[in-house]
Amino acid sequence: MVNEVLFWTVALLTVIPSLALIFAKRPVHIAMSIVLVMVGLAAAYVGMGAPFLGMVQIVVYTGAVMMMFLFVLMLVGVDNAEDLRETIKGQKWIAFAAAGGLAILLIAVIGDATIEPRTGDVVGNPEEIAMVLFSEYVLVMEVLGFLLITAAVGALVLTHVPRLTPRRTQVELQAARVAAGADPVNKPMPGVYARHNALDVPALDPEGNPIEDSVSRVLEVRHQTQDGAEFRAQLEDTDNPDHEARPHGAPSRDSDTRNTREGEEPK
Amino acid sequence: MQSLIWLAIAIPLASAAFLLLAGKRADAWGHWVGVVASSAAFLVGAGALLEMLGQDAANRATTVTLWEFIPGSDLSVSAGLLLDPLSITFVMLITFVGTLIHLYSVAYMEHDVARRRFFAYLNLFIAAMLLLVLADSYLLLFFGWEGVGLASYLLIGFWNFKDEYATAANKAFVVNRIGDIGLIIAMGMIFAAFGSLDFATVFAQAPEASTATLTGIGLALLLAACGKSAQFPLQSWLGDAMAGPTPVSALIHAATMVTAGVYLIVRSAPIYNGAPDAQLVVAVVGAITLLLGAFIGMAKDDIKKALAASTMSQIGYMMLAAGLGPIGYAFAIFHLVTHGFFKAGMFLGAGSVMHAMNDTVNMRRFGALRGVMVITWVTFGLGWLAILGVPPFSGYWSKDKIIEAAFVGEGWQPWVLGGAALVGAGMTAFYMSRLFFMTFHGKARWEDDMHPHESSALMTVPMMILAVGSAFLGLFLATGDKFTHFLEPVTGHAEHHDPVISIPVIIGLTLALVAVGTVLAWMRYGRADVPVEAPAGSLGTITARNDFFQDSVNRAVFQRPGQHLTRTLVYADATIVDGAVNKQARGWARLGEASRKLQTGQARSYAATMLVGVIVIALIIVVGGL
Amino acid sequence: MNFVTPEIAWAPLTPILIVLGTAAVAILIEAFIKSPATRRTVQLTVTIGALLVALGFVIVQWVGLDGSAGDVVMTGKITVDAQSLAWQAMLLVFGILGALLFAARTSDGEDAFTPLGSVPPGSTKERLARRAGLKVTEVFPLLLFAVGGMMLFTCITDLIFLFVALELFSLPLYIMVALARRRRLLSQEAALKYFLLGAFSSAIYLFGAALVYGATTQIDLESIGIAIDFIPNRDGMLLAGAVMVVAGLMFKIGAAPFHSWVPDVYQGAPTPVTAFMGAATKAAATAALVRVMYLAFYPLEWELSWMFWAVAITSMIIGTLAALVQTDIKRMLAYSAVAHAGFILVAFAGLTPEALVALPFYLLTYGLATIGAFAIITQVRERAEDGGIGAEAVRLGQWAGLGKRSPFLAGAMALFLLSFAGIPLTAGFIGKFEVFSAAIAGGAWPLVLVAVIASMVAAFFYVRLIVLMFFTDAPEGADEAIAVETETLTRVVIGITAAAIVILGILPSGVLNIFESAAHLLVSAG
Amino acid sequence: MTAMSFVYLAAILFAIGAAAVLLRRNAIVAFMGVELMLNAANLALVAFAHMYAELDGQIMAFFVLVVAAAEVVVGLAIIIALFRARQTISLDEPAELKG
Repeated sequence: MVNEVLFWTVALLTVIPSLALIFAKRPVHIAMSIVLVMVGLAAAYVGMGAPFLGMVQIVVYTGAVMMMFLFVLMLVGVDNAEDLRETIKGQKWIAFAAAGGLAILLIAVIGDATIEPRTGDVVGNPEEIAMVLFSEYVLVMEVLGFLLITAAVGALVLTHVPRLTPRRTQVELQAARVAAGADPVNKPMPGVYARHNALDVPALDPEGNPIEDSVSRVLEVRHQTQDGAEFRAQLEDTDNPDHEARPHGAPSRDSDTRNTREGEEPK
Repeated sequence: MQSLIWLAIAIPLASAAFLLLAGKRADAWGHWVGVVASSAAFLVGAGALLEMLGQDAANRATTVTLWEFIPGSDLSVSAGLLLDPLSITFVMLITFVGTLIHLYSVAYMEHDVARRRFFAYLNLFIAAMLLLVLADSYLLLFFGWEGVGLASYLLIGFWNFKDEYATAANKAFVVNRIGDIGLIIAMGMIFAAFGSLDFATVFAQAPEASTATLTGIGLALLLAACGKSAQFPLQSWLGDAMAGPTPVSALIHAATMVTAGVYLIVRSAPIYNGAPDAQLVVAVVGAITLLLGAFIGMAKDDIKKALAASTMSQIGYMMLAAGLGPIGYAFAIFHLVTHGFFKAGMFLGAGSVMHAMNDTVNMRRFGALRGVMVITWVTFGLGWLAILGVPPFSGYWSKDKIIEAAFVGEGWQPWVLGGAALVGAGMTAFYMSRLFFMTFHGKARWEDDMHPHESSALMTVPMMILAVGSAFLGLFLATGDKFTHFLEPVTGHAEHHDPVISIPVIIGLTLALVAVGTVLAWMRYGRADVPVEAPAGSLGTITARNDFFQDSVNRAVFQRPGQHLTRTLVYADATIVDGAVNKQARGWARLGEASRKLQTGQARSYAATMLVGVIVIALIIVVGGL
Repeated sequence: MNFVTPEIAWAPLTPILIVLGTAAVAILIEAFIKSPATRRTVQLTVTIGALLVALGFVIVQWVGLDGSAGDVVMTGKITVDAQSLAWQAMLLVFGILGALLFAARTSDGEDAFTPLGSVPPGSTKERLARRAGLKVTEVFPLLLFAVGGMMLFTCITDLIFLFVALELFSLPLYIMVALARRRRLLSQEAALKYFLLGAFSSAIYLFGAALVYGATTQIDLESIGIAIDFIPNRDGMLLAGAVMVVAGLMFKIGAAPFHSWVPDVYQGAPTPVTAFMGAATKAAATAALVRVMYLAFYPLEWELSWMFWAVAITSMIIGTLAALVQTDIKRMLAYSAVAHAGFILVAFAGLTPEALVALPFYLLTYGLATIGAFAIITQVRERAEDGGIGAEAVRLGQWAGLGKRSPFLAGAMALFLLSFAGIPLTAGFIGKFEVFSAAIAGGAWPLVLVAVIASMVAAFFYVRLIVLMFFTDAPEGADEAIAVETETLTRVVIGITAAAIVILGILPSGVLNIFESAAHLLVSAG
Repeated sequence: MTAMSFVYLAAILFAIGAAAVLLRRNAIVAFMGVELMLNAANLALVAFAHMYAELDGQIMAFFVLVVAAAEVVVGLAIIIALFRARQTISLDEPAELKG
């Protein structure tokens, strides 16, 4: 099964995407490239008589491990393009030299090796693998179980945040609010009874006095509220529709028009 | 008693541990525990000696195996003690002088708040020193070797609240480490050559080993001996070590520890016997040091430093003797024993003087103490006569033999070595007399507030006992060559050789030189007025005063790299350790800084280091393997 | 093809199964016991209990060996021989001491681990979690997994199984490193570096294993050794593969140039984890390296000796020099660990039988001293602004005058430092002596010389700390700024390790005899 | 053409993965580099297995796959924890442990 087509396909499918690890800027792109690499490797496994391993590779690596990487990338929300300029002096040089040296060294020693391939067609299908796994390697399997427990516990210890304060019921929340002196009923919305129903205009109570609380505090802090008293005066002076004394910073007429509710005639 | 000799080590050790752990409760009486422990060790040793004397000369070596230390088929090391005439000599010297110094210290350290700790260290020292001399293998000897180093370090730096004292302690530490490297190298070579570190095994095989191997081992051992015994070129620490309390100087830096180097060489006699070149180097080092020490001694005004220089010089004599081979070994040890007595006595005398003079050490501030400190004067005087080599005092019997032995041989050697020993005797006479006269005779040059007085009985009695030893021990041991015969099973029997000059001539010359030296000293320092301020002095004096600029030389040659370390050790306080380490980086530390820079904190650089490492190693191996 | 039921001799695996099985059960405890305080008690009891029982079984097995070489649990996969039992016992001891340190709490009732590993350090949520008294008691099962993995690591004879066990003990360590209560940002940084470099080195190991497989068609160590013996000319692929496999193991030992993670991780990790990891990882990795070298690559001894020499010398030099200039005590000990990795590799010279005694002994002494020293570090604390107990005081200057304040801690620390330095009458000396004599027996003279000089230089920074503790007065206000803890569990650990260092230094023969009789690797084929 | 060519391919992929670890600041990308290295080893194992007509190489690759998956879980968890604390997954940024 090992033929040139397979090899070159796998080689291209693995080497090129894996270069993203060095040159790509966005972690998500890198993760997706590695997914490709894993698929390529799976193909190689299948091609070399390890179909079971190929499947496991797809399931575990592309399906679980790389997805977990992506998941964490999303979780930490740092998919910013990374600045690839090197900050440690000489590190880039050392890294390329070391990696190049490593590759050359390994290729040289592999080329130097005298290997006599054996003939025979051993295919690692699930059955065969299971036979070996649960006879010769059963102890390793058992130890793997402990390893997985450790990993799970470790992940929980480092990431799981339990509830630190007791959950409060609605009743408790309401009681607390009243105890803090809040109004038991809803506050009037801004603009109620006022000449304008804009968000920046305080509501007027039935007597026509402005209720300053009804405007969002944010606007108050920014000094973007309108003076309620002025609008009260307008209320009284309805005969004068073209009241020009608009306070500074108030929305223009055009915006008023847009903001008025349907069916209400703008003045 | 011989099988119980381990008690001599165990008792002081236990006492040291007890004193360190006992806490303040024991402050009032702890020092007596130390004294008792030391005396007990002496009694054990004396018992063993008596038992040994009752045995045949041939059967006097006993090995006491304590336990199997490092088991193994190829290399098994057992913790065993070797009791033979050589080691028992040391045991007696260490415990006897040690006990006297313990007694003396009770009074000398009376006002020190940490007296209990001081005695713990003294006991520790005694235990370690006994381990050193009783060990039956180089490994165990090494334990003792390190132990005395540690105790000495602790005791020199005992008053470590003064910076210079701590510096001195550290200097001793650094130089001793250099010596230790020598011992470790020697042990490695011995192990490689003989497959064992036991004295018995090694010495049995030594005659068959090649001369080159033995020479290598011998030189490495000499390096070790030089470090411990303050021999050229590692002598610089001894003078500074005088910063420690005076009893320490008497015990460690005169009588016992500094002679460990001589012990090591005599103990290793079978190795040196097969390595004439190494022997010659030992003798030459000894000759150089004896002259160097004497020269330094002539210029020092600090009484303790002058005595230290003298110690260095006297150990030079012992090394010279040890380097002469079988004819010299016994004399080296003989001189070591007599020197132990008279030098310890003089140090204690110096301590007594310092005690009287408010811890002044400058001899130009002494003078005319004979009148006020009669006992000190007499005891010191006996020591002085002994070191001069005036018959019939101890030093004469031992030193004269060394000078005679130095003149034995062929070619240039007897003339050079013997000449050095002879000249050294004259110089010794000069500087020791100078010291003696400046201190006890002439006019009083005390500062106004001085009221010298004789020390208490606790201090004078040990001095008196040592003075008796200085006077008569040599005569006693030399009569009928008792001591030499006693040591013969260890040092081997030496054929009698005639020196190149006849013996009476040598004796005559020696005594004449001694007389000249003494008279010169009397003229300059006894009869004449001694200026309170040191005169500028000739180039020679300045050189000698500065210990031959040994420190500068050391610094330039091999201490420079270690210097920063020393400094860091000394000023290891918060600010320095935290801040200035970076600034003061020199030598090693700069290399350390460089290696620190590799650790950038960047995981990617780390990965690069690893990968490059793998590639380079693989490349070398693959290319080399093809 | 019919399925053949595998023949497995389970009995020799009992200790490992106990440890790993208890770890799995302990995970269930996490799920079922809600109260953190109860959970801590239960987990601690279960962990220590399991480790003790396992240790008991190891001893029973040892006695049961009665001079025989051991059992092949599964041909080509696992052999439990005397050598691996010795290592297993050592790892269990380290595990027990480690677990005690994991459970130790300051006088404020805080242990070394964060209350909640998933929330950002210093955040409101972290405060809430602390107030709620949460505890990451998962560290106990994680510790068990690590110990179990390491024990497996010492008896596996198969390159790929080794890889699985390597990950089994590494993953829990990566996680635990990230869980420090104080200075958690550093702790997370350390975890990330440890993980990334660890994964990187595993990949290198694995590719090496693949190359070795390609060159020999074998994957179990013994067959590899036999196959190499039959290869007339060593081809480059085999050598490169061997180098990569050995490099992967040396990474775990912490030898330069694969050491870069050591200082950062030792410093950043919670100190009890550092203590356990520093002792146990080195031991387990050394045990595996022994097996790989003695069983598989012994025919390549001459070729690979280059690597061992180069790495040993580099480690000793870098470790020693860098430790000289450190101001952080954990970092100083970390660099000293690198230097010790060098000493360990010295013993591999010549692959002598002596090394099989020297290495376990060296690792035992080194591990005990390491655990003790780091345990002491957990006891010297900064005082927080509110008067509570703060982070560990790790700047060297903060240790000035400790000898006066706490003679016990300072004395024990001095003992451990002297042992690291290899001063006679401490266990470290005997360890160094054994290692050096093994190397001399292997003919590696110059290597030993370098090692001796390195240990001389190294003595300086150890002594510097001793001088600082005993002979330097504490700076003004240090009494207020530094709190010295007296935690019982920690003191027990310090006491045990200190006693062991002294006993092993003076009477090492008992333990040496044990290792002596364990100095054979079971070879099933031969 | 034999399966040996796939071993060469594995070597190249391994080197590319290593380069990514050395070059990329984004921890997740560097981590993908490690994954590529592991997969390269797998490719080599399978190729050797094919040449030797054995199953062992495949089995090994299978184990590596599982181990790698477990490793990914822990690695990503560490990265997430770090991200929560620092709002970055740059490998260069946390570099307080050094020297």
